[in-house]
Amino acid sequence: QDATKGTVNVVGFSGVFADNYQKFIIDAFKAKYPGIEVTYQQSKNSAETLALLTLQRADPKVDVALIDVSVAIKANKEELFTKLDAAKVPNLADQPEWARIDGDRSVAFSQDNLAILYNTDKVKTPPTSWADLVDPQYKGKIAAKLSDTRGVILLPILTRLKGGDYKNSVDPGIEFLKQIAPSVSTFEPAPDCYAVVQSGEVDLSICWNGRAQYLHDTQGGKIGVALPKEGSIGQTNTIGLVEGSKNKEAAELFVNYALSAEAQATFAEKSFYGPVNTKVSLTEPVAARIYGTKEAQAAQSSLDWNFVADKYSAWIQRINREVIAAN
Amino acid sequence: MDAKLARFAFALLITLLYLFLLAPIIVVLVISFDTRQYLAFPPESLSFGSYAKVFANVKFISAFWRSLGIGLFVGLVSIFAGLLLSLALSRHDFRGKGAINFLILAPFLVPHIVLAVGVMLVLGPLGLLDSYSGIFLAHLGITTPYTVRTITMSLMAVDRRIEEAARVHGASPAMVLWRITLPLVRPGLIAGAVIAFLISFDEATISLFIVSVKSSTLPTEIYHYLEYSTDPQIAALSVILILISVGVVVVVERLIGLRKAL
Amino acid sequence: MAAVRHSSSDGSSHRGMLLLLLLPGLLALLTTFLLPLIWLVRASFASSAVAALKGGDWTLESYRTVLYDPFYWKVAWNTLYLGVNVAIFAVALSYPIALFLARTKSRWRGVLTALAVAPLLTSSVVRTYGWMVILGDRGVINAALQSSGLTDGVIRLTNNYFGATVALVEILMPYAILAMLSGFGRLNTQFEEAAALLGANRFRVFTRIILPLSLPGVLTAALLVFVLAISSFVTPRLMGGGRVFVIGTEVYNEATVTLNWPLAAALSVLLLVLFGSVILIYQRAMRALET
Amino acid sequence: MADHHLEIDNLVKTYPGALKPSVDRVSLSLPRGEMLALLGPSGCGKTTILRMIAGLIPVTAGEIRLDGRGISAIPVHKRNMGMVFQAYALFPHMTVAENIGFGLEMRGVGKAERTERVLKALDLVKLSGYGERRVSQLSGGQQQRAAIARSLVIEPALLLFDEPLSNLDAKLRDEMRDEIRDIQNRTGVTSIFVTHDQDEALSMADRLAVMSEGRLEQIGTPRQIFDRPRTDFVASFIGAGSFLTGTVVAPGRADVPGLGILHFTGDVPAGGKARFLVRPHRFVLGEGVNAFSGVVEHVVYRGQILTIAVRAGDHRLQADLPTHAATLPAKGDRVTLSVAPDDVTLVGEAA
Amino acid sequence: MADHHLEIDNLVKTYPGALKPSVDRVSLSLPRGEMLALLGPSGCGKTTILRMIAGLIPVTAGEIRLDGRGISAIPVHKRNMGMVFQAYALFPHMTVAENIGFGLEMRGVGKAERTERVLKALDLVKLSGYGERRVSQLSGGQQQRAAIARSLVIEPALLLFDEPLSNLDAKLRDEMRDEIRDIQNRTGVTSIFVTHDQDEALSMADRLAVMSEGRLEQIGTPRQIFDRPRTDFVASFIGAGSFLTGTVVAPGRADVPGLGILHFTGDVPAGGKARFLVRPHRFVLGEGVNAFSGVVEHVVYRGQILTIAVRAGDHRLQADLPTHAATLPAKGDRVTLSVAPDDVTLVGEAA
Ligand SMILES: Nc1ncnc2c1ncn2[C@@H]1O[C@H](COP(=O)(O)OP(=O)(O)OP(=O)(O)O)[C@@H](O)[C@H]1O
Ligand SMILES: Nc1ncnc2c1ncn2[C@@H]1O[C@H](COP(=O)(O)OP(=O)(O)OP(=O)(O)O)[C@@H](O)[C@H]1O
Ligand SMILES: NCCCCNCCCN
Ligand SMILES: [Mg+2]
Ligand SMILES: [Mg+2]
Repeated sequence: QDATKGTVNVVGFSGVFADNYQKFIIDAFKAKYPGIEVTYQQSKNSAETLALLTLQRADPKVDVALIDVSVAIKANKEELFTKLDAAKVPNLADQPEWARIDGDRSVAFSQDNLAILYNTDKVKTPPTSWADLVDPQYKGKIAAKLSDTRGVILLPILTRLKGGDYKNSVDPGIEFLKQIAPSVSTFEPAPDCYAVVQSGEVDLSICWNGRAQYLHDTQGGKIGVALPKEGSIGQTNTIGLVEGSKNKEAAELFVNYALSAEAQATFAEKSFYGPVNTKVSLTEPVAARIYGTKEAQAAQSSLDWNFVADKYSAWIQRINREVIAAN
Repeated sequence: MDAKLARFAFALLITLLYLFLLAPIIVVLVISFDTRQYLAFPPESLSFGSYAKVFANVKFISAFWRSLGIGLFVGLVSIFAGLLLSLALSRHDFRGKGAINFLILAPFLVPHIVLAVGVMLVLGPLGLLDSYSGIFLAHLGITTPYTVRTITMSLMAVDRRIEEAARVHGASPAMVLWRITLPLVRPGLIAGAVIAFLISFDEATISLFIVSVKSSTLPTEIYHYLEYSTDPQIAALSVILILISVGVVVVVERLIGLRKAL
Repeated sequence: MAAVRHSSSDGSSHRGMLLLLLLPGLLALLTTFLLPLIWLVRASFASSAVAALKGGDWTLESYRTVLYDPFYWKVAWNTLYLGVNVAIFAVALSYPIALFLARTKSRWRGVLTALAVAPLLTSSVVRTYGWMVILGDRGVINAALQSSGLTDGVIRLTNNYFGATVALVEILMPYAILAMLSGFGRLNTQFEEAAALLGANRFRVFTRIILPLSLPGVLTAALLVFVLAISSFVTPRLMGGGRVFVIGTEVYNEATVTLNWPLAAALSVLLLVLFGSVILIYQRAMRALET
Repeated sequence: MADHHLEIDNLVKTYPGALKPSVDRVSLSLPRGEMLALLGPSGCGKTTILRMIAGLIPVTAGEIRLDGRGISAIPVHKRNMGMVFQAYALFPHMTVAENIGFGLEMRGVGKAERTERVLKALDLVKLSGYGERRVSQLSGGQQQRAAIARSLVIEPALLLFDEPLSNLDAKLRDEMRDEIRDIQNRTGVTSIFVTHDQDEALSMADRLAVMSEGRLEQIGTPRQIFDRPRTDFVASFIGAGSFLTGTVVAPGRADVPGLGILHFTGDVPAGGKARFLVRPHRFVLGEGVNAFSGVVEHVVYRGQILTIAVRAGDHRLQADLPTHAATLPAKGDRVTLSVAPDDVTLVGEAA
Repeated sequence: MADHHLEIDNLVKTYPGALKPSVDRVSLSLPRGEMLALLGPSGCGKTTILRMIAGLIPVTAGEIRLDGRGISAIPVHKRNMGMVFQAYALFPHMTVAENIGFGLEMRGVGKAERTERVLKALDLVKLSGYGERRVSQLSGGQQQRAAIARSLVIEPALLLFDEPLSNLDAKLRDEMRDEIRDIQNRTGVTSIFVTHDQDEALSMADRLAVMSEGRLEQIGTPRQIFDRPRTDFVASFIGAGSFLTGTVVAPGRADVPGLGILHFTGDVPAGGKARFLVRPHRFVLGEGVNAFSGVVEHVVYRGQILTIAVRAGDHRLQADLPTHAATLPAKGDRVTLSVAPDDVTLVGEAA
């Protein structure tokens, strides 16, 4: 089998991500390997991707999946992804340890940081700290979707802020959230955490950096992004080679490219997703837009995703019950 | 005097209630002419820009055609299955009729979100998620009860003696169906098809569970669009769809009357 | 009347014919309604999402979760409470409209009927956005109140239980109106005239004649609205600002966020049980009304 | 029952948007205790008059007086009228007793007295023991009696019936007629009975008011209406008969062209034209004062009577003959029909 | 028309699930060209018989023969029957001509011949020029004629009518009777006419078959049925009358307890009990052979006749008196009624 020929079917995130991924990763890959066709199928969300992979397990039609780390870990429990062979995917060597999940079944390739968005018309002094969320001037003017990955990432951040360790207990984080809760206008910002800032419905919103930066650039700067000085944690996207892929060789080439410093650097510059590959070095302006100030960059941390995946549902339940329902 | 006052008060009450009922639609209508990129009231300045954007939105347009196609096909098949069922139920006596009647009524009562989970679980292993056949099947299940109802109503309105007259005067059973029964229940068939179409065309809940990018319908496309943005485009699209639906409803009302249809 | 009951006499072909008539429709209902329900129940006994799809490894875990977790009791209670509130208000607000439509001889009756059900044809998601614009902190009502000087601060009308209730009431009113219109069969102006002749003034005609005679329609409408309200999820989620926890939102969350399909299925079954009991009560009530 | 009577004075009703009045200057008056039948073809305005009396629709012009007092300003629920509707309009959600007691309840009559009066009313209409039944558990005839009881129990100033018998079958209708007449006799309540059935009107009412296209054609006792119809319309609407037009040649004698001399009783000056009516029953077979012979063209056997049509001269005479006569004519027979001058009805002078 | 006649032999119909038969061993036969009226109260099985003849429902037992050949195995659409339904059952989505042509079309008759025969049928029922109308544009009477034409055009073996007149008003009903009889006479088609109206049956049919509870009570000419009813049921179903039961004391003389001696014509041996019927019309006012005097209890004026009820001894006699008599009795009057022995109907011997 000629590895440089064939088709790679990729399933991944939709929307702007898909546009950028097509443009900056897939097209570049195809320029390198003209013999390989790459199709990109958009999926509504990672849960749906997981459902798709589960249903196709006997006869996979998908070769490569881009998927949230927490969902990836679920998928790995069902052995939906295959362990990558370091010989076939040499760029694995450049990934940090935390990024090589479940024995290289899933590998992190980018991170989208949680940030505080603000409406530039109404907020003249941007917040600088997660603690600003309890500032009384924002009472009733915050949008915070907490009952998903956002909450799951915010909990360790706030726990650390209070001097705790999420692996011991997230109680400090929960307590912090309880302080923020009365200021929250909506826990279900509609349509999403960006638009409510854009429209001025709220002043602040806890949201993802990448898309906010993109909206800041394209929508007249109404949305400002504050990356708190205490640092953030990225919502981690992983890539995985589907177990039983019928185009394994070509797919391995694609995964290898996706993990390359070149690919990740380009994607970081164009879409402000934090790169994972240790060889990538970002220019200062790009780094600032992904991680914030130098101080924030230094404070940036990552999670033990296997641990978090295990707690995922429980944490969301705690947020729902102790923070939202009690509010 | 007293009676006049009472009548005025009642008219006022009805007006207010209508206002309440139509409030969100009125708001959507007004907003559809706004020029800002988000939904707010009142509009800053008015234009038809959003309508132009809707017609230029490739996703909406292609989802529209897809929904139209699925809706038409669902309507067609649904009246076919509905007609046969109605004929069996209204023209024959047999054991298990009660059970079948219940089975037809039941989908009215089961919440779509519950059905959606089940449909997803059934279609998944069959490889029918995110496929036309999948949506078609799912929609067929929720529309057939409606078509059975409208067609049964029409059938019941047909005087059995007219069919008997045809038989006595020499028409075989097939001829009676073709020449007498079908023409007479035509309003019910059309109404059934229209209702099935509208339901399919509007259905979001179940579709959201089984549809993805490939087979997205207009309602799921709207839902996903709304996940990331709310701008006057969505208001404009809604207004367009309301106009289409109202047009269709007027046709149904003309044909058989709404009350019987729903 | 008797003639209607005469069934086909052509004996031999009868059975085959019947089968032919029944088959396509039943097949459709089987695959798209009955099977999904059975699968749903099956999934509620599965140990994981994958098991829900593949089968095997049955457990009562999901039911244990639902039954032993006070949170779900709270959710069930919230759901009932929302359903009852929405049913009461939707029916109360729809009743005058339905009565008006049932009795008016106006030329506009057709148009007014169409207007009353037109909202039915508008995506409830879009209508929910309409309500957000109306009830929002900077929405129509708050703006009007403030500019008229009645209030100076923002009145929180949405992102809470109130907002969810208002939007659901409006969204379900067309169903209530339709159900009442078809349930008002016994209303007949002759009864009202007879009552007036016997000395009943307008008020008494209403309370003693119109109201009792329209009760079956009201009950049907209440049932329908209740059933639709307790299974709704988009509106409570969006209008409730995430604060309204009902079975519908939980099913959606478990099915699409945490991917706990067995739990989603178990919650759905709980909803079905709730449904079944309400429908039983309704049937009792109708029977009581009829005799 | 209260002591009063009803006067209707130049009553007019033009429905909104209608081109011509549905009731056109109708005047009549009812002595207390009388039962009047309002008779006429469909659409002639009978129901409209009844509804104006009841107050269900406003009058366009004219006046309705009860005991000399105008009642136009009194709203329906204070008029104290009893009305029996065509489909009875019994309240389906109440028992028979509740239906009957409704009017009393509205008048604030206490429970004890109400129960007593309802029982008496049930007794009056022979429904004792049916009080606790649901309306749907009554037969058509019983429903009617319940409707009458409901109207009577309030001791109405007037009892109005709008074709209460028209949806009963023939047998029950006959029984109900007697029953209504009987109840009306016993209670003495002044009543107006609307019908388009002449047989019903003739057999039930003290007087008949015959209407046509909104106008009152004639009012009188059944015999007056039947034997002395004042117009062609009344003559032909009430019963069949043969119309003859002739020139009066001498007092009590007219020359009917194409038939011969007709002897009649009545004052029409000689030289005038007059219109006559002979009821089929008034003809007898055989010679007599007015004897006309001709060929039997048509024979219909109807059990008690044989209806024949005889071509006599230019006329076709219709006669009802009792079937117990020794020999009955058959089609094609030549027969002679005669009619006594007293049995020739003078309908009016012809133009 | 084809040359045939109909025989019904011990016909039984028990509906599935029914406890007793709706039609119980009915036998009768029709000579060709005859019009038979099937008469009886509601639910007696008239329609059921008609539907079995048409083949719309299977027979439970017994046989139906046409020209001597059993037809039970022939399906409806091949039986070649004409049927006129109660509400006509015209096809509402077709024109009058299409309705009439339907049977021919089903028989594969070509378009040209069909058009011609439809035109002839339209002519026959006096609807020429109405062919292109929609059914809804016809009056009730015209609809009926169209329905008859639709049945006649296929030259049916039998023409069946199921109460076609029962939802017309009195005036139209009379006209339609004549019309149907006329068309039947002209075409000579053997017909069965179902009705529960005795007047209709008596005036239209050649013979009457009176049914009760699924059984055939009596079959005969109108006069036979009216004047010689074989059972109480027939006697009371067809026309009113006073029943008298007495012991025959001598030939032609019976002693009716509580009344006196009744003279009659008929052979009943002395000592036997017999049951008699006197039709109201047969009584005359005044002395005669059978004279009974009593007090008038009830008077109903009906235009041509006055119906009175007279209490004579233990009996209540009902009499119809012509209203042209010089003086008419009033309630409370003492009168003498008499009836000729010939007019006393012997219904049967009593138990
Ligand atoms: N509400 C109305 N609006 C307009 N015209 C009406 C109304 N009610 C009755 N009419 C007209 O008034 C005329 C008299 O009607 P009415 O009902 O009094 O007749 P009727 O004598 O009772 O007839 P029927 O025997 O059919 O009941 C008719 O021409 C009818 O069409
Ligand atoms: N399809 C049926 N199933 C069961 N019983 C029936 C059916 N049709 C008629 N019957 C019963 O058979 C009996 C005779 O009915 P049928 O219709 O022949 O009466 P009918 O003499 O035509 O009465 P009507 O004058 O009311 O039309 C009735 O008791 C009726 O209830
Ligand atoms: N179009 C935006 C895609 C964002 C990708 N981030 C993944 C988040 C899913 N939970
Ligand atoms: Mg009337
Ligand atoms: Mg019948």
